[in-house]
Amino acid sequence: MNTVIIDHALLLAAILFCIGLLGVLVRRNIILMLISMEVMLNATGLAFIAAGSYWGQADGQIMFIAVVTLGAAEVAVGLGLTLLLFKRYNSVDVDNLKQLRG
Amino acid sequence: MTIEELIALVPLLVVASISVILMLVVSFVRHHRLISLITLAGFIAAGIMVFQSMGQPAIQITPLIILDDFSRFFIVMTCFASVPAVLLAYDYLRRSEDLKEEYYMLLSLAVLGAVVLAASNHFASFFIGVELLSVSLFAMVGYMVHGEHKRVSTLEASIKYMILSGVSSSFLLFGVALIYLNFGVLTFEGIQQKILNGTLNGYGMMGIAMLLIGVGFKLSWVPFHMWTPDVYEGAPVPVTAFLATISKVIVFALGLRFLHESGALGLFNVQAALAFIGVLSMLVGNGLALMQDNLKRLLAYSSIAHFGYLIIALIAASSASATNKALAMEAVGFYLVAYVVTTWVAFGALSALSQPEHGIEAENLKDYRGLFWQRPWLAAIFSVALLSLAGVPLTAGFIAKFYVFAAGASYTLWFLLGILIISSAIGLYYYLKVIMEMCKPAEDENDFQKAAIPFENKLILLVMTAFVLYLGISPQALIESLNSAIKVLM
Amino acid sequence: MLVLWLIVVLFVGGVLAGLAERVHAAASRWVTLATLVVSAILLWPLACAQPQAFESVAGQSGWLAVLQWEWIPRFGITFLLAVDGISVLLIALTIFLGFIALLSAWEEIQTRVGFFYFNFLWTLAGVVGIFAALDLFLFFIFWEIMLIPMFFIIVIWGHEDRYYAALKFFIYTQASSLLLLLSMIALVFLNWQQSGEISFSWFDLLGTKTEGVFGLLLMLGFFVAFLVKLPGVPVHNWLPDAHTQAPTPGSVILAGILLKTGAYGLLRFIVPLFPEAALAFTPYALIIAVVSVLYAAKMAFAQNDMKRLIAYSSISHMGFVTLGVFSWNALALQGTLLQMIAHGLSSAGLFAMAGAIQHRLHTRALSEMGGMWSQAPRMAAIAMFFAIAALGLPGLGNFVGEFLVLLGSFQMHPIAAILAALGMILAPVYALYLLQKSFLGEQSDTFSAHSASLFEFKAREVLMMGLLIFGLILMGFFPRLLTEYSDVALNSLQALGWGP
Amino acid sequence: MLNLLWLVPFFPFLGFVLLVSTSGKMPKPWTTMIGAGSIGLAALTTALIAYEFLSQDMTSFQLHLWTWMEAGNFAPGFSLYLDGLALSMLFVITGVGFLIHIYASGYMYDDEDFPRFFTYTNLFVAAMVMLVLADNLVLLFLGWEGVGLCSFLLIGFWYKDPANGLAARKAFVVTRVGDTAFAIGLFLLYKHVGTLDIQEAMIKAKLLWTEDNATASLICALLLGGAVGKSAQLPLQTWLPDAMAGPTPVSALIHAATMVTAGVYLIARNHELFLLSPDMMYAVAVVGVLTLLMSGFTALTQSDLKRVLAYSTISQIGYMFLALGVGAWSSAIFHLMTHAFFKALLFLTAGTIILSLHHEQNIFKMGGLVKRLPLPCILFFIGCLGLIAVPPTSGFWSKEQILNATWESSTGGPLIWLGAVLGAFMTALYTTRMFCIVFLGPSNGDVHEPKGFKFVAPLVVLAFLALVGGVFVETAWQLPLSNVFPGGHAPHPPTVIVVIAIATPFLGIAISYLFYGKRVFSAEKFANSALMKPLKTFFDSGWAMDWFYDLLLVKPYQWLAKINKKDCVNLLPDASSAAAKILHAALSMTQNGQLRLYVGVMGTAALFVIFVVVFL
Repeated sequence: MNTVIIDHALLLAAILFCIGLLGVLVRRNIILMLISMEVMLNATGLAFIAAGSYWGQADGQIMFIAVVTLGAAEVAVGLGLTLLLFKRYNSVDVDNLKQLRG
Repeated sequence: MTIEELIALVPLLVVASISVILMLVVSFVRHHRLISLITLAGFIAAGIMVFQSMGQPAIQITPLIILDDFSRFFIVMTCFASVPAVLLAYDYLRRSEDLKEEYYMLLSLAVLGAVVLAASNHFASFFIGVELLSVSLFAMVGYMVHGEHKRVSTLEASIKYMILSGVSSSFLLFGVALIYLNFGVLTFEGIQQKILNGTLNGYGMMGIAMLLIGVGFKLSWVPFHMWTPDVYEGAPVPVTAFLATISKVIVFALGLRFLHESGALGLFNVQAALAFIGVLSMLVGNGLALMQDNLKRLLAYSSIAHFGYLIIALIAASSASATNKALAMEAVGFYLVAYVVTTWVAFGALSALSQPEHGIEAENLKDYRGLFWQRPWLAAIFSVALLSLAGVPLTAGFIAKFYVFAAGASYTLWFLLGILIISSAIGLYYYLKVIMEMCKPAEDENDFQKAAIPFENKLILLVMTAFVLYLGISPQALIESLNSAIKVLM
Repeated sequence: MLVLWLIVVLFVGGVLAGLAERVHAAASRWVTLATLVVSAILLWPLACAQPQAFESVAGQSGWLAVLQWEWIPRFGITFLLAVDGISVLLIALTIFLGFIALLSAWEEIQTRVGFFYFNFLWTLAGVVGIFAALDLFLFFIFWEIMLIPMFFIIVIWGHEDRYYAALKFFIYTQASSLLLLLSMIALVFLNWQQSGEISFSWFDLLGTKTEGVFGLLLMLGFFVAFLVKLPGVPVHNWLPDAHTQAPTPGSVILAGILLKTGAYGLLRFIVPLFPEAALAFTPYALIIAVVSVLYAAKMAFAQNDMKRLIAYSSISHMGFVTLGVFSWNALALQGTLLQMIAHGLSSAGLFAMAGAIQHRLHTRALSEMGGMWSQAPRMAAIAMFFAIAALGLPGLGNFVGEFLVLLGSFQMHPIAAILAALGMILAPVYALYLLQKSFLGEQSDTFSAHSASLFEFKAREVLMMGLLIFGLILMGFFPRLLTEYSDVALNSLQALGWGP
Repeated sequence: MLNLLWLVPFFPFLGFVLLVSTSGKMPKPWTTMIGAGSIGLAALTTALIAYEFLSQDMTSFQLHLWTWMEAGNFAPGFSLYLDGLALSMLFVITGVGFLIHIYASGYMYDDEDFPRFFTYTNLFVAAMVMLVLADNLVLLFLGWEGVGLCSFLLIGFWYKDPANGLAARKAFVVTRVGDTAFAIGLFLLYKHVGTLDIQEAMIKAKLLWTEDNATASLICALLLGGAVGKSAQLPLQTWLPDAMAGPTPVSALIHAATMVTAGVYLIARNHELFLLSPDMMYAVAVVGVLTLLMSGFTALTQSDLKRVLAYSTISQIGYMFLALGVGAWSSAIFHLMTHAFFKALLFLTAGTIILSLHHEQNIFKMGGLVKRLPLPCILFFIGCLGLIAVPPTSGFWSKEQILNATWESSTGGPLIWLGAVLGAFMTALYTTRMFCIVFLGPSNGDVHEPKGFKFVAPLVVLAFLALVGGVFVETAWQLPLSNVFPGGHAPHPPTVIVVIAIATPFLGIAISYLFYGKRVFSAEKFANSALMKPLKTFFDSGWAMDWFYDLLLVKPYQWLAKINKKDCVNLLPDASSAAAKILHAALSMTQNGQLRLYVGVMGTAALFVIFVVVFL
């Protein structure tokens, strides 16, 4: 019974992870990319919680908190950069960023 | 936590406190030199403290932090290698218009992340360290976005780095989660026992794979290397240098510790994946660098290749024979040290010719035309760096390559060594191309080569060049300290 | 200790010569001259050493000036310098050609003089190091060290295609030397497994058992590196470019000395360290040798660029070295050594000649020369001499070398010797062609503008050429002056390989 | 006195060194003094040594100067070895050489490169003397190559004409082919007998091999290869006619009297080896007879005076080879000496004629010179008599011996003899033809006969030798040679054979005279007849050997050189650098700066790595 649940939880986490990755991949809007990234991070958080519950330990949840913190930090920096991006290009389209290449 | 543990932890605390102190100071007085001196003092103090404690028994401080000779070695290296980062940044910021002081906070946080990484043998500290380092770097890469002569590309580099790094962190974390699911422990050593017990299943394997992806991104192994050239090029020189040296080296050291302590290195599939990544890194890195005219990108590609070379030593570290294993680990250590000092020389020279006050960096090959005749010593020093990167004798890079050869040979990795030889030959082309450019007669007056080199920059160049040559001529001292550092892992 | 001083003097002299430019532009030359004189003086006691001064190292007799310092104990690497008769001769050749190259550089090098002589002396130091180093690691270090200054010499003072040539030169040699490094390390590890001691010393590695495919591969690593430097077909392509593009003193050093390091490597390492593998490989090595001799001779004939022609002739001549080494009997070995030295002198002379002509005509194209004899009979006679030396005329050094190699190799491998002897037919074809196109025939327009007095050799050049000519004639008639040195060393070396 | 043997090569060498070191700055008389004087001194020394040698009834004398090279057991010395054979050669070289030098000092006097000429010839004499005095084959090879070099230098003496350069190179390379065979022969000899010292090797060879040994035959064949190269015998004779591009004294000295006979000397010197191989003896005889026939036919068609003489030289050396092949060793050397006399005379006289006619060499533009150049005519006539072997000139004595020996020898026989007699007939034919065309008939053009001691004295001496030298050698010189060569009874073939041999030349003279002297028959008509014309062209081209070699060797080699001028091996580095550049171009397309591509690559790569780790 346990294993089935853990597999399901993991499957969900994996699906979320892939959705997030696809989001980063297909979106051009940097804000949506950041959101997709958050989805990926939260997928990992889900996986941690599932694993923690599987082992009956608190470690998984502690890690989840750390993950959430990271997400916040990244988004904080990310939004700051988004502002600058918008200031410079009057758009939040990351496809504007193609100066560095070769 | 005992008092001994606390004392042992002091260097880490010192590094951690730098950013706090800086914040406090800045709120009272914005004094660039003072700020930089505080940062410098903090790094040096922490470095000296750890250096003093080398050779003492290992101390496990909470499950998260371990201070053994291996971590001490890399902490010392981080602290001392951060000194030029401060000096270079001081020089660079002094000449640019942006806010200066906050940079040092970011830098000290990044160094803290690196120090934590070096001392981590638990996934939680691993994760915290990596992210501390990365998130600070996002901001550092995009630091110079203000001012009249700002570098427009910093923003682009920063965003690219942030997004890609975020994705890679997700992989890394998902991997950790899967590993945790498989084994139920988060310490490296705990995993080893589980693997030996045969509890490894598909989740664990997938976890290790995703961990490799995360680490591979930080080390810009091919095929996770895409960010490297863009970020190297876009970031200001001091940040690029930091990114190229400390952030990579520490992640590699941690990767070695993880792969070794967890026993994952012994898994055939992991070795196969590493070998595959190694071959790709060597060939693609050098292939991309081949006709590159932008020096920062060139160094980025070359670093990709160098971390590909290191994979050979990494795989060789899985050897069952203790002597060969020690050899391979020394090889890794030596290579990292050599790479750091050499890269500092290279970026020091790059910075010496840059003009941040105009938002210009000497990154184009043509900026170096005739440098030998305008500034012979600078050109000579830069050549030493390039030759060291190319692995020519009497430089640290040669001994490092020699070590990799030895490690590879001891583990009979002939195929990988063959690729190493081929890609080294390709690599020679672009290193020599730069040297040749410096030898060509100067066409017209080159402003880049006229400006005086600041004292800090000279200091970095001289000291690091001395190191490169010293390690190339007399490597025994470093070998011995490495030998004692890796004993704890055996 | 003397050898160490010799190397140190050259290194320090190089630095001083580099700095001397700041005092006076000409000062570098004189510092270089002084350095060479000092090193010649330092070499003197070695050259005069009596047999009783010979030491025996690890069962190998005939060694002089043995010096062994700890260096990197982690790998059993020591700073091991020792010379035997072979090394002394080659070091003497190096210093001698140093003088020659200095004379040829005297007027040709007018820009960045200090840096030139710095590179010049460092190359020589590296080469002396190669001939003296008996620790494989140290050998490798010197092996690489000499490349960099040579690279600079080509890049900075070379001719029109210098960048391409320099890159090719460096990449060829460096890539192959990585193979050498890998093989060295593998050999050391093999020895480590067998003896329990890790050591890079040549003496310690002699006893390593290197049978089987693995031994063959190790030997190939060494062989390829040396073959590239030698060079032998099919890895010779760097040489025509490098020689052609290098400035005259650069070509002189390249042809005269640098190629000899490859030959020395073949002599010192291949058969002694890998007797079985070398024996198994002999047929292929012989093919390479013969093809080098014939193919390069053919290529030489096809060239219009004077220096390229000479460069190919060098390849052809060095094919005899491969042939000699893989014959490994007393005759062939002695011949190999003599061939190395004689070729050093004759090719130095030819390149100095080509350089002198280019200096005057600003072209190396044979099609634009012709009939220079009437303008410059002295020059022509000297050119004639070297062309004749190159085609192996008896009475000159090259003949002794070639003849002994062929005679020796015929005892072991008659077919290969016969085929290589066909080189005797092809050599005059290109050598006389060279002569015909440059000095004989009708006078070309290119140099009718030059007055005879400007064209003819000056005293400095006559001195330079005279020294070389003297050396070649001396070798041709009294080769025993040299073989007396190398006898002991070659005999003990020969004992390490397979017997006849 | 004998210990001063080294002076013989030393004097010419000293002359060479003196002339080189002054690089032509000396006044001309001094140059003459040194150039010709050194040879004179050498000749004098030779005479003194010969006196002592003969008066003491020595068979051989060895002088060790120094050990040349040393490796293992191989230690050839720089040693001189004198015996009857060497002494005979020395006389020819220094004696005839001296006369030619005197002549040359007049002939070349007006040349701007007068000193250079003597530089080369002195070196030549030194090398030639070393060749004959060498006591080992390596030293012999030194002289052998040395004379080849000087031959090259002197053929191309007038370097401004590229044709001369070509002829010189041809001479060097073609003889070098033979030299290479020679060298390989040495290697083989050393491999089996372990020494290259001639006397020692001969003794060992006799102990080692019985008659008809294959190895011995092979060595002989290789030595023969060297000999045919140097002596311009089939199939390597093509260089000699072209070698006439050199100054005429050179043709006399090198390409008639001395160097080209080195091959004869080589075989004679190693006769003990050849005696072990009757097959090779036979081969030598066949080579000789074929060469003499071939060149006889060719000489008949030539129009250049010197080329006629060149082919006659080839033909006469063919006789010497024949003599060697049939074991008539002394006769071969005998003929070598007499040939040196009359051929040097012919060449030098031809030189005078050519000089008189302003360097005109075409015999058809001469004619009627008998009245205008009486003295040269007489001298040339004497030379022709010697060449035709009219009794009792010197040529008669030696040729008769050879023909007689051929008849009787086991390696000769009637067929070979017939060829030789036919050759004698041809010799008479073309010699008479040449003489008639040059001296008889209508005269055209004016002449300027060079006068003076230098032009006359050497010729007179040579004419004397050509006339009576044969008798002297036949009688007085048998002893020294018989010490060298195995003795045997003098050949006595049937009288009719002897008579035929003696009579044939007269028949030749008569026919030729009818054609060219009296012009009873028209030579032109005969030559232009449908049957003869292609044959004439064929003979004229030297039996198309040049064409054949050109097609077989020279053209392919040039073609090979031309198509591969850029060195096809270069493809290797070029292709790898191109591949690296393509790799770079392909890879840099991935670095297009698009963030989303980077993420995509990363995602795909992640899948791949996971696949490798988990499922592999």
